[in-house]
Amino acid sequence: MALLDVQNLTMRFGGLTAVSDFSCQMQGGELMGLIGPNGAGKTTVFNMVSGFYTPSEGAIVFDGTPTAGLKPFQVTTLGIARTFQNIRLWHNLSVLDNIRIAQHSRMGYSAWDSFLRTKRYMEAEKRIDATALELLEAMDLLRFKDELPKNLPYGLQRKVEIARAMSTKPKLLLLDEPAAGLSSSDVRGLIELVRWIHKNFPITIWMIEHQMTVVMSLCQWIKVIDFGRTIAEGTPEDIQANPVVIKAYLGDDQI
Amino acid sequence: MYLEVRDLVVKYGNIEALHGISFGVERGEIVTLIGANGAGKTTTLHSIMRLPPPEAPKVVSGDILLDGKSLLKVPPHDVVAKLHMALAPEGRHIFGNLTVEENLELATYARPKGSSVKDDYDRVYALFPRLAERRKQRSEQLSGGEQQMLAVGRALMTRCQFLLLDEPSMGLAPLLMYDMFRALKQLNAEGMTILLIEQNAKLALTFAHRGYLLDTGEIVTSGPCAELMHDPVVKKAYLGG
Amino acid sequence: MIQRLSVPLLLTACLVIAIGMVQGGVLDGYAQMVFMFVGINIIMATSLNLINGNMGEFACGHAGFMAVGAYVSSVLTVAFLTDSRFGPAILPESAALWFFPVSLLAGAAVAAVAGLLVAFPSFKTRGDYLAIITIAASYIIKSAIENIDAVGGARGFMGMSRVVSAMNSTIDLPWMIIWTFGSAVLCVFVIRRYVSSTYGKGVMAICQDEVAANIMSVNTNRVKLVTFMLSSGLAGLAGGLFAHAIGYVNPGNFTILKSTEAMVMVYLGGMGSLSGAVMAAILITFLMESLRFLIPMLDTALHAVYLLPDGYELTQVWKWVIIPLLLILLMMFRPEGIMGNKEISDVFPKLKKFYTFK
Amino acid sequence: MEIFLSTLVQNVLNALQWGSFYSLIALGYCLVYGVLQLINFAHGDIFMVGAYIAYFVATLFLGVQFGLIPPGMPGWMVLALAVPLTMILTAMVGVTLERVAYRPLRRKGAHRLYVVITALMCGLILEHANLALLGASRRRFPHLIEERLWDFGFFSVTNLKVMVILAALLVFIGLRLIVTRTRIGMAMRAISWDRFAIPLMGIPVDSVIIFTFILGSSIAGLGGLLFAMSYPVLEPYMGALIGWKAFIAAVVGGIGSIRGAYVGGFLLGFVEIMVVAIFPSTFRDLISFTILLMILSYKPTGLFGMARTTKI
Amino acid sequence: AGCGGGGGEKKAEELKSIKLGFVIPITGDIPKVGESSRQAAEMLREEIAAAGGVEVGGVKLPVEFLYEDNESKAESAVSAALKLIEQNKVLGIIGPQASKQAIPAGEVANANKTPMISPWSTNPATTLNRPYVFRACFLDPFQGPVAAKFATEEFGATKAAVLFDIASDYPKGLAEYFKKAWEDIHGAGSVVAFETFTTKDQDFSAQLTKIANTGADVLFVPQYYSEVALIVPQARRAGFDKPILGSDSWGSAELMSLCGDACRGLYFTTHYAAAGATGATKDFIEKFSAKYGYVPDDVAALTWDATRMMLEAITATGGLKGSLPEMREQIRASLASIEQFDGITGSMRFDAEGDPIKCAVVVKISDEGEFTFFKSVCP
Ligand SMILES: Nc1ncnc2c1ncn2[C@@H]1O[C@H](COP(=O)(O)OP(=O)(O)OP(=O)(O)O)[C@@H](O)[C@H]1O
Ligand SMILES: Nc1ncnc2c1ncn2[C@@H]1O[C@H](COP(=O)(O)OP(=O)(O)OP(=O)(O)O)[C@@H](O)[C@H]1O
Ligand SMILES: [Mg+2]
Ligand SMILES: [Mg+2]
Repeated sequence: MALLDVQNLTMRFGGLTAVSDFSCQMQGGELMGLIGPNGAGKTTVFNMVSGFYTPSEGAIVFDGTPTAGLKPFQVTTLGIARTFQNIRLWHNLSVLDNIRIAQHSRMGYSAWDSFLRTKRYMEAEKRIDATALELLEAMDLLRFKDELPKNLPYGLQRKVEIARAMSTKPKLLLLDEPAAGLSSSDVRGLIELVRWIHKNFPITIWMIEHQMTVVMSLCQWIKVIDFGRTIAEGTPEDIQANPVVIKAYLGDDQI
Repeated sequence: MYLEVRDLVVKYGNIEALHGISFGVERGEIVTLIGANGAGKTTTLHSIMRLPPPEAPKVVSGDILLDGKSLLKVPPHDVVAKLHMALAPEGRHIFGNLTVEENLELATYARPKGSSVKDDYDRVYALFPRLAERRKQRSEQLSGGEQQMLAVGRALMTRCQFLLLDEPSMGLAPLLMYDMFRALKQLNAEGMTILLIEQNAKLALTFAHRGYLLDTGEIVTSGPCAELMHDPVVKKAYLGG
Repeated sequence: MIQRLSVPLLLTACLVIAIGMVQGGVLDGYAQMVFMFVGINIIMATSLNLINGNMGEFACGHAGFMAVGAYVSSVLTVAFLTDSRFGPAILPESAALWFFPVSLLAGAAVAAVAGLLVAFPSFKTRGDYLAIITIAASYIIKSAIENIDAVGGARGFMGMSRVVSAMNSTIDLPWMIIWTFGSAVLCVFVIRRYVSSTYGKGVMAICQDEVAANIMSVNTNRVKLVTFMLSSGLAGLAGGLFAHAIGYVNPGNFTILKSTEAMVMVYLGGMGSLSGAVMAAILITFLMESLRFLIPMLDTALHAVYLLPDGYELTQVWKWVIIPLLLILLMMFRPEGIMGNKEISDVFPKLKKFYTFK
Repeated sequence: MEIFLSTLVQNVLNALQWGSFYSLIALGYCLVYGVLQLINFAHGDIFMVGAYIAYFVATLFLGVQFGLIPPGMPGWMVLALAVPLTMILTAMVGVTLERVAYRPLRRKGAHRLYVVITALMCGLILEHANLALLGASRRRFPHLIEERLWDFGFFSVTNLKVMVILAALLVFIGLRLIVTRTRIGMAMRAISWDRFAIPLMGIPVDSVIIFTFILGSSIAGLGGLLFAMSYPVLEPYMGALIGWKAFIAAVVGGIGSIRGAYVGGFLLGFVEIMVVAIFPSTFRDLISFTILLMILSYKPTGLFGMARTTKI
Repeated sequence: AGCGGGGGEKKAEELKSIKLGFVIPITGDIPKVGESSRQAAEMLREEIAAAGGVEVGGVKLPVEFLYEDNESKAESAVSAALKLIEQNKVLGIIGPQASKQAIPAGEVANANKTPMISPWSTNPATTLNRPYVFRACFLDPFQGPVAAKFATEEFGATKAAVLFDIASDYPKGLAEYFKKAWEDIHGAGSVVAFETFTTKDQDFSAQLTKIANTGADVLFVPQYYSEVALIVPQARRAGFDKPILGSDSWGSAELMSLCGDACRGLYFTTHYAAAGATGATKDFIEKFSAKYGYVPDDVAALTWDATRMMLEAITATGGLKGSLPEMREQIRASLASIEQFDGITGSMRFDAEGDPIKCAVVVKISDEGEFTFFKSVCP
């Protein structure tokens, strides 16, 4: 059974159709890319998958559960986590807190427990801290755990955002332009990071990206959409060679 | 020198972000600042435009001259309206509650309505057809890339002679990015001076005439792009060589 | 060791000293009343801070929930402990000792339920729209009470003082001081624990980016619900104390003015800073009272240096010119409030060695 | 039936007049809010100051005060003089507040709610300074135009009512044109979204803001004058409650939207009057605020408020 | 009480001056009330000072008046009263004026065994079971019926309408007693409209339109004069052309300056009539008008009376002895034992609760806008 099964998604905003009849399947374990011109509807697709938009038409089934009617936090609890095109960290909470809070779904205690500091609460908090620190350690962010994200350089903020997404223990990770605004060196770091995550966690990754170096070096399979429609898909090699894609998206890098 | 920055020291609160950098831009030149995240590129541009507090970084010492006249006295809106400089800021800063068209019109605030404005619209829409399609849409709903187009388009609408670009390619699809850079080359050929900040160092160095390499608030190397391309430091750190 | 015990010890010490001073007649009734107001205001400020500070909403109707708590607890105590319009006393005088706190909690509980009036709309509404909803809620509550003649309507409700004296006559201790102090401490502790838990940190997450919070698995609605109920419940607690301290309640006590007092304390203290809210509450309460003494002094002083014409006397009218003026100046110097969004322990990290506050 | 109809029409007229005042004040709130996201709680008191200014101007020209001008000037002429003068002077008050209280805070990058609280404090100062300087005795606003009552059989209107309603309408139209049609209006809207980028468009932020305060306060001044003519008893607190209510109206209409403020004002006016007309007036606040609460829960961004769709 | 204990020290002391505290609304909803009270008190103080003080036990002692603002808030009234009692060690308290503050403050004064006279609070609860609390005005239960009776006899009215502020307890109380009295005379349902508004409202058109349509013969408006000045003209505009009847809270010279012609020819029940007054009342009014430039309102007059009553009681003790609490006790005793007090608002006796038994006056507002004596109604 497929991990993610997206059937004929369509998204309309008043007049304009941002996404039309978009379908795709993921068995689990892939590292897939989603590219396309600006305004093609990539982010919208992610928004629908992560439950932020409810599609005008079509169905999304994740891990056997249809996500229709679920609130975003419920979808996340199912195991879909994402990052944002423009960083959306909680900028006035420490990095550690950012990671902690993202574990709300696995908190397992009520407000009363927090007032009364019950055993349940204590254990839960211990567990949460442990997970958070472990993750930061592994992603080599431990140094910054008490920093406020807003004071971190852009590259690190991206990294923290990915860490935050990871701390929800997702089965499917959606990355929306993770390399945007990163300097060349950071881009290389990012590529490594994504590889590492994909190798060390039982996880499926789906990313939107405009920097071909990233997409081509990471993704096993790439979907290209334009005006909300799938215009091509295939391995990096096919895509780079595909005249339709070149015409609509890649262009020729002559200045 | 058209624009000259003399050992500029800049602080945010009590954190010093620029430790006395100096560089210059000649009329009709394309100059690029490259450097890692947090190097101080945006800070440099903001200090030049001297945006109002609290956002603006504080210029502690040093001077910024345009045609030999100091900018430090000029209020920011005059820098744009009277001295014809324009900035497409990092993070877009478009006016989400206005339509695409209103965003563009606002950029012509300092000028009387008229035919010249009309031409500018045409120029921008020609460069970014997507904006023409979204003309009447509230700009907060634009996609990331579309917003970036709007930010650049808006800067062009001011009829500037000196254009400062902060990561204009951010979030743009490759095809469009190349189109944009071609268009900018064209404008430059028509006499517009450009100061470019770009993360994609290779692109920047192929595009610009001269470049400065900024690192944690200091300028480490500078020179014609052709040379920088082969500079070992730049190669190693920024060109993935 | 010190670290763990210091705070409890300190607090008990304070209480004991206070009681001693009262019994010794060092603290006269006026001083006691002022201290009670301080305690009540601390509860109001810290509980409102939860909404306006931590959640970043702009609630301007806190007094409404105070009113609910005040009326519920008063009606309970008066009905059960005294012969009143509700009939003869049901419990003996001595029962006041345990029944009073119970009724306080009951008031708080009902107030918490009243909090739903705001909590549910807050799922869909935010910012200034929610502000209006809070105002509306407080007006609704006030107007509702005015229309209940069983509790005196606009003529107010009294008899609580007999309850208090019942407590005093059973065991001669300054019970109102004790309960006010206790409630204030309790309130601060509960809030502190809540906001320092992962659960409660969800509130800050919502404040800074609700969308992200929701997508990052925070059940925003539940968190909001809990937070609003906690906040309004504590306001209800304050109300109960207020009613019994003054011995008389009237819907007119709980107007928008009362709410704004609490708001001012929150923002003066610094949004989201618990210790800030406490300080501001103390500061403002004392400021308001001290002007009773300062203004006459100021008057004589100004006359002494001939800044005022002999005919003119600087009356208490100026109090409400001076207070806002001072507050404005304070905000000019500290545009983020006394403490910003920090706590004492952040400002003086060394203190951490000597106490934990959890 | 006859009675019922006339009552209805009469009440509609009452509601229109009362709503006009809410609208006038709400428009001021909305302007400032629309630019600075600042709930200018002092606005209600600026309105009060406006009324007092109008009072002094009027009495001055009527020659009953200060004795600078000999009595005998006809009322309509006094009114004609009072309108512009009041508006100008009140505008000055508003601008002063902005310059001495709000701008410094903005410059320091204070959270908007701190400016809101400052506004609240400024309101208190205006009220009590007035109380302390002019004393607690209320003032009676002089008759400027003798009231004419036009009787249309089953209902009647006074010329004053008509004047007030028209004034509100004109102000509304004027503002709407400014905000939607002109560039400065566009700039005003833009500032509310992102003040940072405004100078990049070559727009002087501060002068736009000042302009806004001039508009808002002068309208409050006009409102104060008309109010004083319709309810001729002036006291320091007269602006407080109506100010809060008007703010409520502005928000229910959709804060930041001119149309919203205008309609919201009338909505509140109608709700208050009609509730009294239909239900026992004891329950007025209870019912009317419940209605407002329900409106907001049903339309979370007010009647005309633009829902700020977060695009992620 | 919540703030029991404390109290003055026990040692006997030599009395140097007579210290009285005033708890009055200088700021808040009804600043004018505070101002009038203060002005009346100041006038009295100066008079006494001129006379060389108050005679107590053979010696003339200077008086010292302390004014505290209660912001017309209950809590503020309480702390003000406590401050005066505990910190300033006053012998007695005058005020608070409005029942909202008088009730809680009375509680405090009573608990701390300090005599207090509220000049203006008409709510029975103020003095109920409080030996230390007195008042100078008659109560709603008395004034309500007086108004009802008068309207019936004078206008031959059978259907009455009432308009009052539901959020303020003085009008509410009075309105309810009036309704009760009226229905006792004319039977249930004879009060055809019982309309309300809330404090600080300025537009009453809806209520008045309603009233005008009920065909009531008389409208009873137990409101403060400032509101009356808005209500009466609006009532006329709404087409209500029957008589309008008021209560003692109309009794301010400002009424005419605010209300203008509309109020001429109306009646209201009150404590005294300014115009055509005689004796003490007359020269009080003259002095006051001379000093402050306007005819005193009922608050001023009642404050004057209350204060004089307190002072007379002090004189009557024939010398205060012992510690502060003892002195206060002596004052209370002598207050309670006053047989008859001839105030400028009429002569009054006190019942067990410390409430005055005095006649009410019905005042007609003449066409010259003067408050002329019309008739007096005694219990
Ligand atoms: N909430 C919305 N309301 C109206 N239109 C919207 C909304 N969200 C997106 N759109 C439109 O839908 C189209 C697709 O937007 P989307 O953000 O998915 O593009 P994208 O593929 O992510 O482009 P980019 O690569 O620039 O991020 C855009 O043209 C945008 O204008
Ligand atoms: N508003 C601010 N307050 C405090 N420090 C700041 C602020 N903005 C930037 N900084 C700091 O100044 C330094 C330079 O930042 P700047 O944004 O200029 O770097 P940059 O080269 O533009 O980086 P990027 O490539 O991510 O845009 C960084 O260390 C950053 O943390
Ligand atoms: Mg996108
Ligand atoms: Mg930058």
